[in-house]
Amino acid sequence: MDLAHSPADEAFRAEARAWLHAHVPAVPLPSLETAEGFAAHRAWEAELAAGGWSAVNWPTRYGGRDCGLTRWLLFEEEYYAAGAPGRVSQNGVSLLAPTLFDHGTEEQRSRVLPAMAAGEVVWAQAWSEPEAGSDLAALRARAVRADGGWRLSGQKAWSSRAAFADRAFGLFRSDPDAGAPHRGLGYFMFDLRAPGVTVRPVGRLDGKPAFAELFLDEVFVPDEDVIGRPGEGWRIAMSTAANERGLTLRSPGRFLASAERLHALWQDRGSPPGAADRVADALIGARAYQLFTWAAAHRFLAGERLGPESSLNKVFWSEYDIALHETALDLLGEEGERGDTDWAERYVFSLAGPIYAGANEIQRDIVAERLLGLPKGRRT
Amino acid sequence: MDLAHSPADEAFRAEARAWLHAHVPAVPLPSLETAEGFAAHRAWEAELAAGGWSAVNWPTRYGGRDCGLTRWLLFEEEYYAAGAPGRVSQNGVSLLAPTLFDHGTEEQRSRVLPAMAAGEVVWAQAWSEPEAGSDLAALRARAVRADGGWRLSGQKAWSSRAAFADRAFGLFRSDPDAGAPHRGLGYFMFDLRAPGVTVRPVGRLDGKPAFAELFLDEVFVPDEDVIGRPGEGWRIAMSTAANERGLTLRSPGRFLASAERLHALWQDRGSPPGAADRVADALIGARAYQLFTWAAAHRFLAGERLGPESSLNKVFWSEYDIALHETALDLLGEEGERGDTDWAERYVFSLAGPIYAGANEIQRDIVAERLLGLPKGRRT
Amino acid sequence: MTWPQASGPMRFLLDAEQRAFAQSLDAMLGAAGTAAAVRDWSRGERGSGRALWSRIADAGVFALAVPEKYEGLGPRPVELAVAFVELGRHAVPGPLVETVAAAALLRDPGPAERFLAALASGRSTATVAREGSYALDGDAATLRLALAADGLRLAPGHGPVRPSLDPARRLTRLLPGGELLTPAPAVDRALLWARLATAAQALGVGLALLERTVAHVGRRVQFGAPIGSFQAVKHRLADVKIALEFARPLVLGAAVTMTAADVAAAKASAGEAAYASARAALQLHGAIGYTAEYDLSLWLTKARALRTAWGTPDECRAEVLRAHA
Amino acid sequence: MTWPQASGPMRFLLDAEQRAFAQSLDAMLGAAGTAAAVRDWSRGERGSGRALWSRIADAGVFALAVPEKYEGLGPRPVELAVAFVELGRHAVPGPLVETVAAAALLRDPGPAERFLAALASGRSTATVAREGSYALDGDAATLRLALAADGLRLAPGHGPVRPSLDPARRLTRLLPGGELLTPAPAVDRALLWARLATAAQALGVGLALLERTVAHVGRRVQFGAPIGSFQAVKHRLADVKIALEFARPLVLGAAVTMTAADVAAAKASAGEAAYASARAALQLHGAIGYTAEYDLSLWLTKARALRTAWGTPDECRAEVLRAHA
Repeated sequence: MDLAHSPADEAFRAEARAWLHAHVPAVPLPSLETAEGFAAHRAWEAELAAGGWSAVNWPTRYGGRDCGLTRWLLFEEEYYAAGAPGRVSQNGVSLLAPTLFDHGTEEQRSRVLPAMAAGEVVWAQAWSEPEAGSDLAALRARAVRADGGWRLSGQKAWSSRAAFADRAFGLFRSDPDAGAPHRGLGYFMFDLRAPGVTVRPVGRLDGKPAFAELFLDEVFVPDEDVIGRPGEGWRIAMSTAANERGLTLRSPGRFLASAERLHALWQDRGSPPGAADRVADALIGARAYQLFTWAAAHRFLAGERLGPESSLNKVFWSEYDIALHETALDLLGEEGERGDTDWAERYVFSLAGPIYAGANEIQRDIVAERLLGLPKGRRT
Repeated sequence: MDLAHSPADEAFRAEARAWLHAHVPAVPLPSLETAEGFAAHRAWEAELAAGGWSAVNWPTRYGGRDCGLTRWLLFEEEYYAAGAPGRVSQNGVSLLAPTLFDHGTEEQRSRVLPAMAAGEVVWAQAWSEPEAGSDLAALRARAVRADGGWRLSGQKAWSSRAAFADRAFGLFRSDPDAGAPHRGLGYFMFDLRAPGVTVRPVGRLDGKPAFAELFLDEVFVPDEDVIGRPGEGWRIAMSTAANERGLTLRSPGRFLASAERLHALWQDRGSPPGAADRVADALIGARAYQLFTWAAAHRFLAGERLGPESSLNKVFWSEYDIALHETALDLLGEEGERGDTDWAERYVFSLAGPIYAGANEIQRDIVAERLLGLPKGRRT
Repeated sequence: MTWPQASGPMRFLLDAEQRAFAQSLDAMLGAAGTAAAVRDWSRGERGSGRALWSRIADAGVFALAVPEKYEGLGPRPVELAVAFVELGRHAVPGPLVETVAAAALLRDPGPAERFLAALASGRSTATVAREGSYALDGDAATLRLALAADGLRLAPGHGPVRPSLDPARRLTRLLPGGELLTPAPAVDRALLWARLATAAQALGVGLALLERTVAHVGRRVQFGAPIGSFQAVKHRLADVKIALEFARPLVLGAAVTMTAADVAAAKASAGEAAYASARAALQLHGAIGYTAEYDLSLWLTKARALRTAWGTPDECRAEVLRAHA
Repeated sequence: MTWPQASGPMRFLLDAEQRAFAQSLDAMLGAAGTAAAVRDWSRGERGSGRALWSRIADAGVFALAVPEKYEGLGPRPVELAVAFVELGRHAVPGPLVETVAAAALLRDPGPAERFLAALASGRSTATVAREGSYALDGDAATLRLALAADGLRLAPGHGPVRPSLDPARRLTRLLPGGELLTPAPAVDRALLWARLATAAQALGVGLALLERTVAHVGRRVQFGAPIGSFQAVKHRLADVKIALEFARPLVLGAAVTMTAADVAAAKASAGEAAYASARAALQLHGAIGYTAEYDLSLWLTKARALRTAWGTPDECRAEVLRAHA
């Protein structure tokens, strides 16, 4: 084993750092969950893209640098260490793009990815429905065959970014007669401004419209916007979901930066010894997550498929993130009650972690049944 | 509401304190889980009894003071605050005696209780069996009708005190043909030295024989040692089990004294600020447990039946006790590894808390289903 | 076993009158439907909140913190704690605790004569800020009290309103200067009353969150069964129940003794239990619980704010240790 | 997505040789049936433990801590960590960590020439005590090293044996005086090696406890079903799994970097994870797990002891913060 990076990788890291140092806005952008902030974050995506940093691990022909997994991890460390803005393109870059790489056509990739990389088209996800939270097999929104495409109807919930985004992707029931409930689903991309789409922004706990409800009424989607074969949406989505929980949704760089911020806050507050254990645990946890991710990345590069172990990952980072931000609010004392600080924004964001991308209860079931081999049960 | 005690109650408390001050051994007795310690603790029971303090809440005719619940709570506070020895008669006093008060005959009470109060007969419990942990309905040891009594056969496990005690009490299947598995059980008292009884002491984690396995082979028990009607053992035991988890198994005095000891240890160690929160939580938890118990006691005195809420109690004190002793071992640092200290003894004892008297998993099921009204499920 | 009756005056149960008081508040607030008033208050619209305030005052809640000779019914901390549990259960907005703290501060004859009757009757509302602290709802209170270095002052106004994590709480700084009401206010007493009221309010918030979550998990079906039948869900809610039920006697006990240690213990314990209830409520509601428009959010955000208001858990723990030394 | 290959030398996987080393140790210790040796050792009977020690030494474990020029194979901390995970998984008794610490201390040419080859080959065993600390198994070690105020001394003997919470660990004080081996021993290096080895051993103990508990709950039936199918049981074991799987890369990473912060982080994390595994194992085994005669106890008690050995979690956290300042 050897944890040192090659001189070439370190040179890449230095290049990223220098670019970020020169370009990261001195004043934090407004929250990306507001119209103003969304626009500012979209402009930042364009700036990233102009520098070639918006999707570093993609092939160059789609706007990336083809830089490999190690350098992607290094870039992410530098990105968050620099205090750079949150990525409004996250849904597209982390969820849709991997799906297109694995299951899309070359035409789809060429059409969708460069615009995504440039921040010209921002994507929302449209997974959930009101009655189907972590239970994707219960989806009811439907796709009906039409001339040259499909017509989507139904309701989607908790669609993150949808309040301000351009397009969305999600599963719709394309064959209601399929044998099992998780069959007969298609994976569709659609325009949020198409006729028949109603977007109702929904405020999260602090009132900011971090997601939306989508009402679709016979929304036409051409065949070119179906990913894979209709009926295979479940299988395609599962590979995306594994991805979502796996390597690319939460890079270690985020938590290393968060732990540094917490440590600095603790020092600013006079290093109160009563919080020393929690601050140390934040530093230790970020390091653990970094090393865990490196190990997973190297297994992946060695050809292993990352399966249910992504559930370990999901539970760890989501609970870590909340604990870290709770510690910060506690350190802030009365100031921690304020709703208009970066700490408050990050705290509220962290609270969603154990709920979305497969609730942690489900992840623990997966760990127990698939990694530990415990007997399946009815959960009740 | 009024938390002040009456002058008469305070006089009772002062009397107890003075007696304990004069009589509690200056040097702690050896562990009651050893032969030597057991004998010393039995002698201490006799000394308590001579002073009239071994069962203060019992009627005077059985060796008590008929002092009422409030004074019992005060006595317990004084007892543990004085650092007095653990009660080797605990099984008898807390589990068997309440059963006899509720379900025994006057003959049984007159015969059993005074000897118990005097420490002349020390009782072991014989609830569990190897295949029936928290699931009493699965009991298999049996009682077969004989001339003038019953013959008990089978195996009992985790019989606390049995390595050195005189007699035991427990449930045996007296009617194997009863309709439901929790019917057809009888509640029996038997002699641990009777022909047919084999006692195999079992060491707990630190090797001390804190309990034993009992092998019974046609052990004769006369009718006078059956409590209630055979077949009603389950119902009788349930009322005892509620008692066990309820008011009298763990008096607040224990935890108030433990919290004081922990606080003193923390101060001895220079009041390390990193442990301040845990020490404060120990003090707060002991106070909470005291006030909770007072409230329960007053509801009881007002005529309420204490039902499933004893499950709240059981989970709270058992987890509290472990957390407190873990904090102590952590404060002791390297000294905390030693196996021959009072702290170590109490720590090992505390570890059994969440397991016995109905495992905490079962208690949480009870809280959820009976206090919160959540739907029953298959647990799996 | 037949336990004889308690032999002394130590009583640890609410009496019939106290229970009736809690029930009547509960009924009144339930009928009033507080959620709409909370949302109005969050937007700075005061009408519905003021109407609610009047009814709470009419029920005698603020009078409990005011001595009888100033047209109050108090001081009666036990009844006050009982009332604040109900105010928390119904998520009532406004500077409730601060009005109680003001009543505890204004005990010199002059200021007492001048202000207390109006506080007791609900005609005026108060906010209080320690030095360097925020004054809750300083834009809404009719009386703004500042604990300055030289005593208690009637602040001449307030600075800009800052949002709290709880949208129903509006944080302001009080402007310096203003009339000096008393050079030696009873800060310790005010802190005690404020902490007690906050602890009781937090307990009520935690109880409401648990009630709503129990109802939700009994209804919500996933994987073919109500999620309330899943053992992991049951155990999480059982733990919340345990935390709340052990915080409750601390709150009531502190109201009886009114010692600094008991009140601090009650605040730490109720604050943590309510926050644990909020975390469980959010997790078990899932995404719907994370939305501002669903009423659960009114309690979720309040649980976080009350955890630190008038003494963070660690400040309260330090007080317990100080009293114990 | 098609990720290209890693572009640099950073490698974070054990190579085939390292994996084979772990597997051969596992097979050897599994075949040896360590439980009987642990029980012998607890009673002060050394024969079976010494035989086990020889086989471990023959496999090269202690040589990993000894430089090649002194007939060792090291220093090779990664392989040492890999080995100590296996020693922990099999609950091997004796002053394993202390022998490694001794090898890290004895690096001056004189003492190194004199002692290291015997430590590497398993002909001698060592214990080490910091000032005021206990020396583990001082009654069994052939070499007793005392870190005294004036340097490293060869202690002339040991005081009475005190029991540990782990019956397989015997705590002794070293007698003062004895030959001065070196006035400036490499205490920091020794601490680093000892902490790393303890962290790895604790990780192994935690893994073994989890394995045994998973097997138990799959077999044990209560209320008509294996208790491993109860969701509360599943989730508790899932949490243990998560804690162990995030401690593992810290241990291996620390072995690569050998920085004070990484080693301290690994020790804190592995110690806590192993202890959480022990708590879950005890609870889910129920009463049988609480008995000394059931083999689970060999790991349960060791998890508690290793949590504090060579740095309590809080000492390790303090080291992390110190390094980070």
